[in-house]
Amino acid sequence: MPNNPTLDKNMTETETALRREAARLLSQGEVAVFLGHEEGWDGVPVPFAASTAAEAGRLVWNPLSAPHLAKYLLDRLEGDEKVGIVVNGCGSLALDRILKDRRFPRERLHVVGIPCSGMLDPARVAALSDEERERVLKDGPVDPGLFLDRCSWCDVPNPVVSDTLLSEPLPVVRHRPEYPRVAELEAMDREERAEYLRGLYERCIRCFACRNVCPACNCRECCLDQWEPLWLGRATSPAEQQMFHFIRAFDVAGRCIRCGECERVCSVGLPLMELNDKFLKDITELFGVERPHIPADVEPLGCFEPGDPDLEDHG
Amino acid sequence: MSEHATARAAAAGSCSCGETSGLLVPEVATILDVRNETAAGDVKTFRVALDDPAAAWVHRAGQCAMVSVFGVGEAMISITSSPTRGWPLELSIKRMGRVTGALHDAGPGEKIGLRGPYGNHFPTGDWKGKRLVFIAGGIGLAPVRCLIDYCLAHRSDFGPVDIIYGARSPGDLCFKPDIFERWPKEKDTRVHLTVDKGDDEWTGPVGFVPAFLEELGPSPDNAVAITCGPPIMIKFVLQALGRLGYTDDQIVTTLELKMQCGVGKCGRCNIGDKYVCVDGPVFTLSQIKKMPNEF
Amino acid sequence: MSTSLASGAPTAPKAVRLVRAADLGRWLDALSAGSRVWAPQSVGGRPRYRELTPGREGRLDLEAVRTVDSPKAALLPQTEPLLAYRRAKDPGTGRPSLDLTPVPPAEPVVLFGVRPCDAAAVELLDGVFLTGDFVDEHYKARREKSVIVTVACSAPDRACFCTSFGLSPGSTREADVVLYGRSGPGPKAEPDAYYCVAYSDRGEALLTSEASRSAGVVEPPADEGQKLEDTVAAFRNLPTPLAERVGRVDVVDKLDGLFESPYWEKVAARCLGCGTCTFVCPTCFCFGVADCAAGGRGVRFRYWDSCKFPHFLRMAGGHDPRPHKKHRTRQRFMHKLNYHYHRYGRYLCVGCGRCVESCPVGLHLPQVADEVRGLEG
Amino acid sequence: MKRVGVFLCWCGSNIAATVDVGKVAERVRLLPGVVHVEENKYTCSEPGQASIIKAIKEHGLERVVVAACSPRLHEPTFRRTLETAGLNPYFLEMANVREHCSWVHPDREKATDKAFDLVRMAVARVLKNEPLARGSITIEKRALVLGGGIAGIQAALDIADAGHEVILVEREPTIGGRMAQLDKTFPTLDCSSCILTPKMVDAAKHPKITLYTYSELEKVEGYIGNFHVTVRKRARSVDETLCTGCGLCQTKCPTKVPSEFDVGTGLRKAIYTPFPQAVPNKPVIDRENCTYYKTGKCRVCERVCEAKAIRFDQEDVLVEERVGAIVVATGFDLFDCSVYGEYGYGLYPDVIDALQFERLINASGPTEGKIKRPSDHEIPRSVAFVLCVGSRDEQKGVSYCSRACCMYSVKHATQYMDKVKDGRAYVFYMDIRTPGKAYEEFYKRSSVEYGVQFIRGRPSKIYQKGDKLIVKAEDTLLGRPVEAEVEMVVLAPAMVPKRDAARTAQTLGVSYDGFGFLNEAHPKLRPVETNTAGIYLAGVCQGPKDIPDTVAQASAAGAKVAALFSRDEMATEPMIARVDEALCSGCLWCKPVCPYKAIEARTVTEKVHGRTVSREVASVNAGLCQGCGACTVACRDGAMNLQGFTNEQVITAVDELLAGLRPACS
Repeated sequence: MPNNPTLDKNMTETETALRREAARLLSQGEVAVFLGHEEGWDGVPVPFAASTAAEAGRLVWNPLSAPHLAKYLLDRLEGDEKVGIVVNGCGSLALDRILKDRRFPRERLHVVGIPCSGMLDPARVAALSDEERERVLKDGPVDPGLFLDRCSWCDVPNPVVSDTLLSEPLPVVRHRPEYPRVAELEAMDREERAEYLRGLYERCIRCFACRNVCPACNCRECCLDQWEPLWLGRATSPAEQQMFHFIRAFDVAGRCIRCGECERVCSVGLPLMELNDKFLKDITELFGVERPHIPADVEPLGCFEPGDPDLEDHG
Repeated sequence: MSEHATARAAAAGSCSCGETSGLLVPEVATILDVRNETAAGDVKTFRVALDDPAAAWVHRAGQCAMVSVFGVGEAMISITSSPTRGWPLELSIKRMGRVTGALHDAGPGEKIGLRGPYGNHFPTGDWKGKRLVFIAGGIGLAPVRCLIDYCLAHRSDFGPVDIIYGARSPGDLCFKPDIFERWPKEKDTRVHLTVDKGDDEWTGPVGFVPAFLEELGPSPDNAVAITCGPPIMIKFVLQALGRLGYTDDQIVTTLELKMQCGVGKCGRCNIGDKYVCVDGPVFTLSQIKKMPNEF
Repeated sequence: MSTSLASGAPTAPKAVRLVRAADLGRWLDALSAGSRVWAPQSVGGRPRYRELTPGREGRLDLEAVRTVDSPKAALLPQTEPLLAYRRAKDPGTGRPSLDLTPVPPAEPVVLFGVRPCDAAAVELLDGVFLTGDFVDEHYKARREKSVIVTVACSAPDRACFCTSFGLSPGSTREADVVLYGRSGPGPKAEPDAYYCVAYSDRGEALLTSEASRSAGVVEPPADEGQKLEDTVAAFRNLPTPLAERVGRVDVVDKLDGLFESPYWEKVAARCLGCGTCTFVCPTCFCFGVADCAAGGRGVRFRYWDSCKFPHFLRMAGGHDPRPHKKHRTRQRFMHKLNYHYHRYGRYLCVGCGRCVESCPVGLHLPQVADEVRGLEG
Repeated sequence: MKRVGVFLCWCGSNIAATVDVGKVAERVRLLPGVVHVEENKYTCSEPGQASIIKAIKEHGLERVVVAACSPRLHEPTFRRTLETAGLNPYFLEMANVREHCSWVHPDREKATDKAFDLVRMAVARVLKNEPLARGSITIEKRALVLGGGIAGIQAALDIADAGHEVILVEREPTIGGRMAQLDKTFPTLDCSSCILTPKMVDAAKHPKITLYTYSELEKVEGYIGNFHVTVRKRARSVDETLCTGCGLCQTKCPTKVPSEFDVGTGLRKAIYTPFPQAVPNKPVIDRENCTYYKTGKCRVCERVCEAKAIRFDQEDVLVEERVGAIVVATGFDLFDCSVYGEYGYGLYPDVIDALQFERLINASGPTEGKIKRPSDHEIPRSVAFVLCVGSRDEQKGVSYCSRACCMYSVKHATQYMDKVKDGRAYVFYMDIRTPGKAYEEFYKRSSVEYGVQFIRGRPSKIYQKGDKLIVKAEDTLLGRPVEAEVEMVVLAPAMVPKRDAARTAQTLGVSYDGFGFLNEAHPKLRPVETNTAGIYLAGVCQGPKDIPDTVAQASAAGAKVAALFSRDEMATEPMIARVDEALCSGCLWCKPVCPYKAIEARTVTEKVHGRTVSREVASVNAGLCQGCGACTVACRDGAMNLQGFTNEQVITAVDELLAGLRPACS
């Protein structure tokens, strides 16, 4: 059952409230820095760390505030100052991922939450004509195809982690995720799939943007950067790139929040979520987890259960 | 173009095979023997010779060579034998990472790669008649040893020589035959040794190099101080030299950064607009003070 | 090869030809017979600059304003073998031996459909690899066997700012041949034919070759001399949208005093720390050297590295002069706008706009160049 | 490069017949690092080992590769060899060119190539081996035996007789277990309780054995030599120290309920001892059925008890004990025969199961040993014994054979024929399995001397017709349908694990199979050990078996414990997980995946750019870790390494195998 994302009509008010709240937190010294978005050069919001109440005035919240911010917390591991951060529903899943992986102390956070009914894909909006873009951003109506992919399956409109909520929580309609692209992948025979994946990852330029944006890729030192052992050869080749993406898919398996940020940042447009979706689907089918992208206290791939599917024959 | 680069370019040009013999392609060399320098075995001196003697080059004091362990990688190593001794070269290497680890595991007879010499050299030409104060700590003596031997080989060009050297423990002192036997016998040359922590047999001074240096108090008059060692030691040695009255131009040290090409191409070892591999590793303190603090 | 660092002024054409857009495919086929040919192609829905390989996915896309990746890979491959080695043992004595095999000689390559900014970037790469005490023979061998055929930009887009660095959509720097759309620049220009102008001997040889001639690269009508000149001038005088905002970039002196500026904290706070900007950049040249080895044999190769990666400068003992993202971000912009200028007299940027377009978080050089102007320091 | 010696074993003709060992040697000689290669007919032999020692000394070998059989067999042998020669024993790698090569490949040329591949992988790997040192842990010389059936009693007695303290924990009010319910034992037909009760008394009286009956295992922490167990002593509602076991309370108690001990064939009181020879002979109050606990009134037992031992307010007590070893002897349940609706179990009163039959023919049972059928207490003139009810039936039951049913059913038929001289006994069977000493003879006698009739065929239906039961089956030997009219049917149910066996296994941290039987460490070579060091198995909890096998296994487990306790300390295996704290990001995903609960968080303090900071990292308890490697897989940082199987070693071996296949290498 697909979701029907819409644009929140009160975003301007929310933005004002966000600026006010961030300014308050900063001026009262509750946080030393506030992670949000500011307007980038082309009008699209970009990540921004406000450290004064005046800078809080630069914060924006609009239909293009897509980039998640939780990953930036890892830049602030050193030190003990408190950090403010704004999250919507899916942004809070990214934050929750970092918290559940014990990569940032909750007590150093002040989380400002914003219920969210949908966000537009900046790249898709950028591709519109100027007039069309203007119209969409002013008052819609908006073609559902302009929303971020993740909005189409999102059933977490309200932040799962927050200290302050800037607007009323939205009604939640739960639905079972679907993975149409996995079905295509599974429909291929082995050779087809091998050839498909080889051709796919051959296009990768190994910039690591997917890894760096991924909230589940939060290791102290990425194994792909390690030299001993050399998990990933430094030479570019279709085989190495495949290893790169397979390793990454395995390392986030069971922890992927299905935000699709990896695809959004991929400059060569690789459908990187295909492998992640495959794992999500498998987790659903093997472990009966209906919403495998929601970080949970006990993750199916993160525990030992004698009843695990792979243990059936061995005990 | 400097002379050695010309020589290399000529060598490359003389290749009649029509194939590319690149700048980054080393010569094959053989480890002749390996000497343990420290009690802990973490520093070893390798004597190496090129398999093709015709490819031999002449280095100058302070220059480095890129040493390859095939299958592992390359590391920039300062040449510790004086140019006046020619080949085979000596390379003193501390076990630090993959390449140095593999070198430590290699024994006599094994094949390695060697290319160089790289970097600038100590400006010995400017030191005629001057008093030389060498200050080194631990493995930091390796590049300085090359210079000391060069200067001692041209003894009459320079004034009195003081060698101030320290290590964590007596067992960590490198080049023992030099510091205990050879250098003290040289004319107008004094070797001052100290260790951070003594042992039952150690009767010499105990203390850190910077304090030891200040205690010795070599006069800055017509002197040059050359220092090399761990960054923290250098930091305090520079302060001590300042207190002793040395000007920034009188202080020379070497810098070390991660390098991949050694020839100013790979874009790695820059400090501001200087590349340590071609503009260094030897810098005066006044030069360093003009560079961004990023080393 | 022109390696002159002062090749600012357009040189006189050595040959002029005309090719119909419909004949481009034929021409490329003809060129492929004698050389490897790289060209902009659409791959997986994105414009990429890659080698034309029969049977491989991708079709020629001469009108994409910019390819995701720059043509630098044709001259400085992302992975380039430097040597092959083989360890062996004398079966009799057991003595180890080692054979080094040089890499095979470079093959001729035509860089087709290069944008003028990217061709100008080659000049910067030449500066690094071909000047100074050391000449990089691997690069040189490739460079010497390359012919660069640029295509003048008819519709620079919102990320284009080559004019900020004194270049232009019709720049001829390092171009052996320039293709100018016969209909001149314009947002909807889909030229039916291109003027092909050779600016070097190599370009002339390419244009006048039998292969080109037989593929439809012909003498232009005699009466189009003036039209050609006007067209060339129109391309040369075409403004670039982002440069309108940034203006001429000349910040080297300003940056001299900004190494310790808190501004870099702000920049770093947005940076993801990925290497996208460095990998898509036509002028970023940093590389690493590594061995790939097993079973007593292997290959030493160089590979693109990025100053944005945490391991770039970390030493074996763990010491890292640039331990934080702040240091690494500063290094990249300082390198491009200050250090390189001091060392080579050039900014290390040609305004291609790739960092503008590819940076996942909108952190790019023109914005930084603009912002540093207003900083105290 | 380290100096490697390679020793290629022929294993007689096991390897040499298929692998051209000489050719492998020739090629191995040229591998980097290899300075010595030699072939041996039997490398594991005394001369073979001596030649390794000699070569280590003569050639200054620093690493050794032995290409021979499975490391399961001789790795310890060759490690000792290296140790004798003064090398770290973990500088050894074995290439399994027998099980992995010569035994499974027919083609000599290809097998030779593969053997070389295996050896060169081992050579590449051994160069990355690091010296490992065994640790040592102290051993608490007390054992916990879980379950007071014959297995638990035997193990407890053996360990106690070896001089070590034993805590014997039994869930029921008495020890004795299943064997106490049985009448006679095959094939000798001696009285079950006659041979069991002396052992029960021995166990109770043994100065080294502490008995906790009516008790359950609550929690297990720690590791071999150092387990910390918590036992819940359930409230008996009777002060055991005061109770004299006079039995008056049981006589006077007004509440009767079906007896579990008699499998429902008889009744017991709400305050009861399960059977007269119970140990301890002290009753418990079944609070679920006791009138006082249900209504607050009655207290008859309290009134009649002269010893004043009744304690209605007694509560469960948690007892904590430190033990060095645990023997699990938790026994089994019987398959629920009502699953076979067509047999009418539970529907027809005269269709009973074998354990009920044991109670019927037992002199101390509800019928005092007279075989009376439940419906009308008449002696059945004919009885059908149906085998494999649940066993060997993948559709409705379990796939395995329960091993004892053939023999006890033959025993039942014999006993029946002995008691009912003119009776008829039919045994419906699939196969009669008698693989024990004197079993086949016993079986023969049942038909020859007692006239038991054996019909090969699994009954398809049992139904009542008047006061008779009709058993329909196909006689598969004669290939025709048969119908037997009988007056009682005895079903032989499959032995199945205790219904809470999985929970027990989880509490203990041992693995179990798909049925719930606990897994032994190796089916042949380590049959009484589990994969969790210090935990041993005895009896049917590990798999169906009869009394002789159970007792044998119990004594084996006892011997294992005694051997463990013969030392004050034991060496720990160094091939366990190790955390690279520099890489560990402290996510602790490794912790919940560890089946042995060996991972905990630990705070480290370190200097980062001049500041002192604290952070959490994973930490492996060397005593608990069994080296299974689950954590190394869960660790995405690559911080968790299994020593002896480090990521680097494994990748090196794979790289070696794929040498030349990595595109950049070619």
